[in-house]
Amino acid sequence: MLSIRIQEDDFDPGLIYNLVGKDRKDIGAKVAFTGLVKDFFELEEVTSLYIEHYHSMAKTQLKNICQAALERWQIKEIHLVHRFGLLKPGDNIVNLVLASHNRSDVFQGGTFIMDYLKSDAPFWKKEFNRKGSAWVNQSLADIQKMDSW
Amino acid sequence: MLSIRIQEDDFDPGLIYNLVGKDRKDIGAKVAFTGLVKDFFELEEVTSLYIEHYHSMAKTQLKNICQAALERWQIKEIHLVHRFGLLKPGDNIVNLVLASHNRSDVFQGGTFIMDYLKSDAPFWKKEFNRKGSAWVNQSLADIQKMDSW
Amino acid sequence: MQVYYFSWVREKVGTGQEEIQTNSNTVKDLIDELSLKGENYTLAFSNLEHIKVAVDQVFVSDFNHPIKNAKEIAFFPPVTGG
Amino acid sequence: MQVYYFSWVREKVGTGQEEIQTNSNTVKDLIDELSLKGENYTLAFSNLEHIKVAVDQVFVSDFNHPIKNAKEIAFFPPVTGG
Repeated sequence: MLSIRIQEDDFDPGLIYNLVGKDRKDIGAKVAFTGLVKDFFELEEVTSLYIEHYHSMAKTQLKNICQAALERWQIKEIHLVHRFGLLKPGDNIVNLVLASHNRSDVFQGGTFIMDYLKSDAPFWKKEFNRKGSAWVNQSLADIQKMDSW
Repeated sequence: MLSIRIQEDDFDPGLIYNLVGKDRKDIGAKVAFTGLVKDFFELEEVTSLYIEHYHSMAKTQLKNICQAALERWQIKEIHLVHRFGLLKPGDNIVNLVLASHNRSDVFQGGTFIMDYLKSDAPFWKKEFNRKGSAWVNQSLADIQKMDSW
Repeated sequence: MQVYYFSWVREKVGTGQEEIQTNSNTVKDLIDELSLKGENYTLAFSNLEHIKVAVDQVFVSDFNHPIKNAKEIAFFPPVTGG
Repeated sequence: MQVYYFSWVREKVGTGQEEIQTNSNTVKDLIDELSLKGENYTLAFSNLEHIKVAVDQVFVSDFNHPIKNAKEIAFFPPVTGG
């Protein structure tokens, strides 16, 4: 099962985590990943983070990335949510839950999806603090992580 | 922050996930892993799973494994719970939550802790079905995963 | 065709989306054509090393990629979501 | 010293824990001594390839490891938790 949502509204990572695979008896391993707004990154003392996105392409790309993971590993369920709009430090940005027979499939599948999402999904972050604002730059480390697959 | 519990009682993975790092503004990434009882493994149509453990040594070993992860990666919080006793398919066995600045630290740290736990923490599983029972054998794959670190 | 701009490319151009009638054959031709429209475009496309392109929502790494029959072209910096 | 048995080693020996007075110098000596106590012990220790040992809660891979002054020794098969 593959569920992908792109939304402005918040979500509840714990609630999603508990719902994935509920009542199934063939799930031996689940992994959740949540990306959150930090109060520092390119700027210090970040007061808010704006996430812009290219909606139609983002939906296609997230689906492609998840499909690639489903083909590569034994994964029973993938639930992915990515937010856009104006967020604050501590807010949820992205949430991924995978369920499978085995732990290595969910750990590897989860790492793979997040690595590709960071380099292939059209979302952009702009940080704001009291002094001004700055678009976040793509990190070389993120490109290398994707290329390592 | 390091929290390790070994208990017979159930726990709520979603609740734990939401509590870890709550009210912090320096957490950019969280990962949860949950291991659950499947209704098949060594046996078919498993009706229950008994988990035996060597309590004092298990506590020490889990602590050592988590400390090694804290030294190797930038991890702000580790919350680990492992159950023992008689469980049923669908029940939670083990739960791990990590929080950090970065996603690669939580994914790698989580994989590392689970790989070592599988080979170094004194817990043993016995499966029961209508026909009988069988102790679960350690898999070669699990030994290789630990050795790969 | 519809042309989209995101992130600081959008900010420099001054709009996020516009309808363009063009005879350009490739991405590069379109960029040259847009750059003539005004200083905001010239500035936005001044360093193509920092510009990613998607033709009909698919990443295109070669700026000589044809755009005939394309319905939408998007210009933006490397992505930073997640 | 306290001797612990877990999983199928416990089931074969027939007890999970016992107090042993011993003059054995090494893990191997203790296994030989225990094996003389009865068929249940002989059976439990019949194939040492499948037996792991912890001396005072630390894994010991060498069966010649000394056990003088040890407070607890545990015998069990490879672990399968998680």
